[in-house]
Amino acid sequence: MNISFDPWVWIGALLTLAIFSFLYRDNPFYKVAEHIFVGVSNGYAVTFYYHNILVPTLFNPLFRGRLILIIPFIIGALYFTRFIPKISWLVRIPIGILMGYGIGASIPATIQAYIIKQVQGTILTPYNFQRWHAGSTGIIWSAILFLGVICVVSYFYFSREQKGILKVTSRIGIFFVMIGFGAAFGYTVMARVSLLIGRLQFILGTWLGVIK
Amino acid sequence: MKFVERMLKIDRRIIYLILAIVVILPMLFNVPLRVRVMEPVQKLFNAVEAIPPNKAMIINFEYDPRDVPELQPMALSILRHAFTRRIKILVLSLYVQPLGMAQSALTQITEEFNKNAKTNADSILYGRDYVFLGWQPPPLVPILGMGESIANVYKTDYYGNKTDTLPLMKRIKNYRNVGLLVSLSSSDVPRWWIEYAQNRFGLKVGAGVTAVSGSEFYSYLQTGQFSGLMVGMKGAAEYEEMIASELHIKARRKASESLPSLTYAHLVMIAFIIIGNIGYFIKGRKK
Amino acid sequence: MKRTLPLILVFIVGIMGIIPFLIPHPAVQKTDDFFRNDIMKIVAAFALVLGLGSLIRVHFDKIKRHRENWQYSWVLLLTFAVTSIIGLFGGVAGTGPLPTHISTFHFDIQSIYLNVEVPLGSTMFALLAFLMASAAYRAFRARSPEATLLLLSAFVVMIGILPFGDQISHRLPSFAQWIMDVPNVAAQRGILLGVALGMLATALKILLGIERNWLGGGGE
Amino acid sequence: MTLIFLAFTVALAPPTDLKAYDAPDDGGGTINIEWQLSPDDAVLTNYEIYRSDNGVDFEKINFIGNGKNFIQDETEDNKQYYYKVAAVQDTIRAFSGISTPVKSSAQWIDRNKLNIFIALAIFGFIILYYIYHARKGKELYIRKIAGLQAIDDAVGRATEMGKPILYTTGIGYIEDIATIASLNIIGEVAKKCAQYNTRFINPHSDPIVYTVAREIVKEAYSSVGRPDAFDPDSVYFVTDSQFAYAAAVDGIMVREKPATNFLIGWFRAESLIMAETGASTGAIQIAGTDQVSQLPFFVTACDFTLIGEELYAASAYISKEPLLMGGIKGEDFSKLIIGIALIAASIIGLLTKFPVLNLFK
Repeated sequence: MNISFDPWVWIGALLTLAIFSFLYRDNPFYKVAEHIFVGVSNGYAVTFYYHNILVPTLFNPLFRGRLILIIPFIIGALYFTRFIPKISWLVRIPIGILMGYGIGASIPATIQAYIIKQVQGTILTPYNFQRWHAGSTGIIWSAILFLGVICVVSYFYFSREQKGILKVTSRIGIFFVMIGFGAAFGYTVMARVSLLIGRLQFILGTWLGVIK
Repeated sequence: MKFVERMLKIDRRIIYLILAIVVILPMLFNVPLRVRVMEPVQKLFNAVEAIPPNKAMIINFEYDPRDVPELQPMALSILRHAFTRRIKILVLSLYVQPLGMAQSALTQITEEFNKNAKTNADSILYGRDYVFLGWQPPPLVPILGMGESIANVYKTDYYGNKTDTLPLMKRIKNYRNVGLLVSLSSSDVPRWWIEYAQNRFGLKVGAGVTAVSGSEFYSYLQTGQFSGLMVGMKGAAEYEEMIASELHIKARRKASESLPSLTYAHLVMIAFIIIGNIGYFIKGRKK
Repeated sequence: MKRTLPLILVFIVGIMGIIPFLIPHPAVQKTDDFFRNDIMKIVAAFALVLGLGSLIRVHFDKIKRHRENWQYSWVLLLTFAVTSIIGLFGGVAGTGPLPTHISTFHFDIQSIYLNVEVPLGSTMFALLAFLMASAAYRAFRARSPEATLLLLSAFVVMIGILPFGDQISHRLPSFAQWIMDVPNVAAQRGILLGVALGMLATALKILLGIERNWLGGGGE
Repeated sequence: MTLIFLAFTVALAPPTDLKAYDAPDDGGGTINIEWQLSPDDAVLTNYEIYRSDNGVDFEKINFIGNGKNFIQDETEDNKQYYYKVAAVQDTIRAFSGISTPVKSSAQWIDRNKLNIFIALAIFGFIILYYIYHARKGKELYIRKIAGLQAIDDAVGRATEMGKPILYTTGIGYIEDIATIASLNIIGEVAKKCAQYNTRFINPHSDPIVYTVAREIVKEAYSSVGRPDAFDPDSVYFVTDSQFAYAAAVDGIMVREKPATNFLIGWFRAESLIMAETGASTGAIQIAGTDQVSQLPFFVTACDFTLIGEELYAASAYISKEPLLMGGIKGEDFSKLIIGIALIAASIIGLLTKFPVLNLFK
């Protein structure tokens, strides 16, 4: 039993306990921890945005005469029009720019990552069979995968009532989905418990020093 | 009936309490749990064994205090393995935070070995058996530069010695003298070693990663880009199992000691799921 | 005007977002670079002010009207103020004009981050170990075929990845892995394909101004 | 003496047929260099790459481990370069022949990406075609979506219990489609809250999403003729830190005890933290996200979950906007095409030697 004397360790430990106490019920300790968390994270955000974005990418270059940066400066400033009712609609300009660019850029990315790549991985070809490193059974696995994908997609067919063949396939589809979800859930448990063990080692070891 | 009702709605706090107990208790007694070693870890162990005597191993520490419970045990095992087999070690980080982790691991293991070393020959000496190269930003500079000359990238080591004066560095010039690189990381770094160091210089790469990031890395093992892989506490425990059974090293097995907590946590969840279902079925029949 | 101008902007900027994928030529890539690394970053950074404005107003209001738990709003506002001041004037590395250590005790922004935000964050994350347990207990009941499958596959995987699952049968771990690799991947792919088409449709609707909900109310 | 010298030079076989050419489909500034490995590859230290702009005096510009026969060199566009490669063993070098002169240049089209844009053209056309049709007032059928039926009852229930409704759009940005879909639903939920006069709580983790949501909710209240009922503090920003946000939402859930929690949008690991806390307060929970990794947790912890595309469908369905509904019909038709493509490609892949996978790089 050799307890820590580092004030930061104490702060970290007390905050940790405060969060855990929430599992029993909401209480003043949790409330304090929660409000500290929100306060500090916003303070850190302010620091980060100022020192790591505004200063290096806007102010410094601007004062070094990179006048083109006045454009983003003005666009950004338009956010503040929100507080001026008469011209508050101008706030749509910076929002529109961020959203438009983000969405535009996401279109090809989505098609590549979510459609083309997924289709490529599903097609039944000798190459895809070997990918399993499962020898002759590879073909069966690919076939199951193929069937599963088709059925799951059919579950998301909205513009027809789920009758007849569509009813069958979408039912199989939802079975695949449920198996997948269950597996993903079970697989995650170990990762989460590891995190818990990590926190407990901090409490019992670093702070209290009851375990080595 | 009353009892069945209770089976169906157990207060969550009871579940939490029991879970907490089964996780904490084993931590106090540190009884290691034996595991069967799975292929990914077996491969990594063999890869380390296969390092020829004239080549060194690079250990890349790339984790911060958050990941110590999962990754530090891996680091200790790898170091123990290397020093027992007299494999020369170079230690480095691509970022500054992990240096502390590396330092503490090195001190612990070197003391552990030198404690019962009698002659100069069988003790672990800095500069002869291992070198702590430290940190040299930006990340890509060392990853690529060490392909030509390690000493040029790290002019001085972590302690400020001129690298080329260290006896070990006279023999270990670049990746050609490196048998294996093991990257212990919770981030993307193991991928970089493959993309740059392996694709360009054919460097063998192994990795130890956290359970959270584990699933992303399995594919690299399948394609053979990783010579071996440790995932989470279980992976670390398996490696501890290897050095205990193969090299007969008697040492703390921190990861294996966490396994009981992991296992019991799973079992508790499973138990409660079963209880819930039993209650559900009995009730179903009653209706 | 108040609606058309933003809509036109969205369309133009959207196209600017798409083409760099197809055209590697520097003429295009360099403009895209400037757009992404300068304009976007800066514009996004300014937005934080809107958020903080709201946060501060809400909590001062709470304090003023003595709403329930108003005392804690002081905690929030104070920690926020202190952290910001230390961060802004103490500098990222604690090298700013404001002194950030008393003898050996450092309270620069990084130490605050590492010793306050990180423990809080990882503890919230660790709560999941408990929450998964209660969620599983409540939800994993064999009510329907679907629920049963959910329950069973969770079971197999949970046991399969444990050392003790391996003692039951050497097949179990590989079976668990199989579930992860085949049915699980099939489900994810199926969902992703649908998601992708939905994203594509929504994206097009936004860029073409068919979907203009985001403009909110006010002024034609 | 000369003998020994000769002995050295013949000792090592050089790499052969060296090819240097402008890297295709790139933004210029790169030349690809290829060669046949030296027969002595196994014993080499590495290969050294030499460059010259006049074909006479070469300088070493790069090197690469043995076993490798390809490297890229950064160059100035439209400037002529000559290359040669040496097989190196310690101090011994065996040079290949000199490459033909080559210039690097930028291309205007990346052909590897063409398939993406073909797909974009096809699907885009289909979707827009159906939207256009819908505009002509064609009646479109969309099957029931469980989560949606629930929304009405949810608000009603809250009113009866005199409890508020909590709505979170997750931690996504405004350009995340899931966020946008969520913002379509939030308007409708807000309208109902305005009608039933139910308190509406809407904390945010992104300042821009917050700004937009605020406008939408405000609009919703005035659209049902109760602008006065809109409480400006009901829509507010908390923090952009993932877990701090989760902590705050948890706090709201246990203190305000909402009758219904809507968790609809873009989520990461905090999804279960919020969903399970909400469940513990006995609230009805309606979740929806396109984040496949988080769906398992929503499905376990919530009463209704909009899975992936259902979320988008919902946002169109709920607004009853024919234009938005048209999109869904288009998506369905696109699914048919994907299915057909999968089957066709598989048949080709199974029966022929045609490298069908390369169509989907």
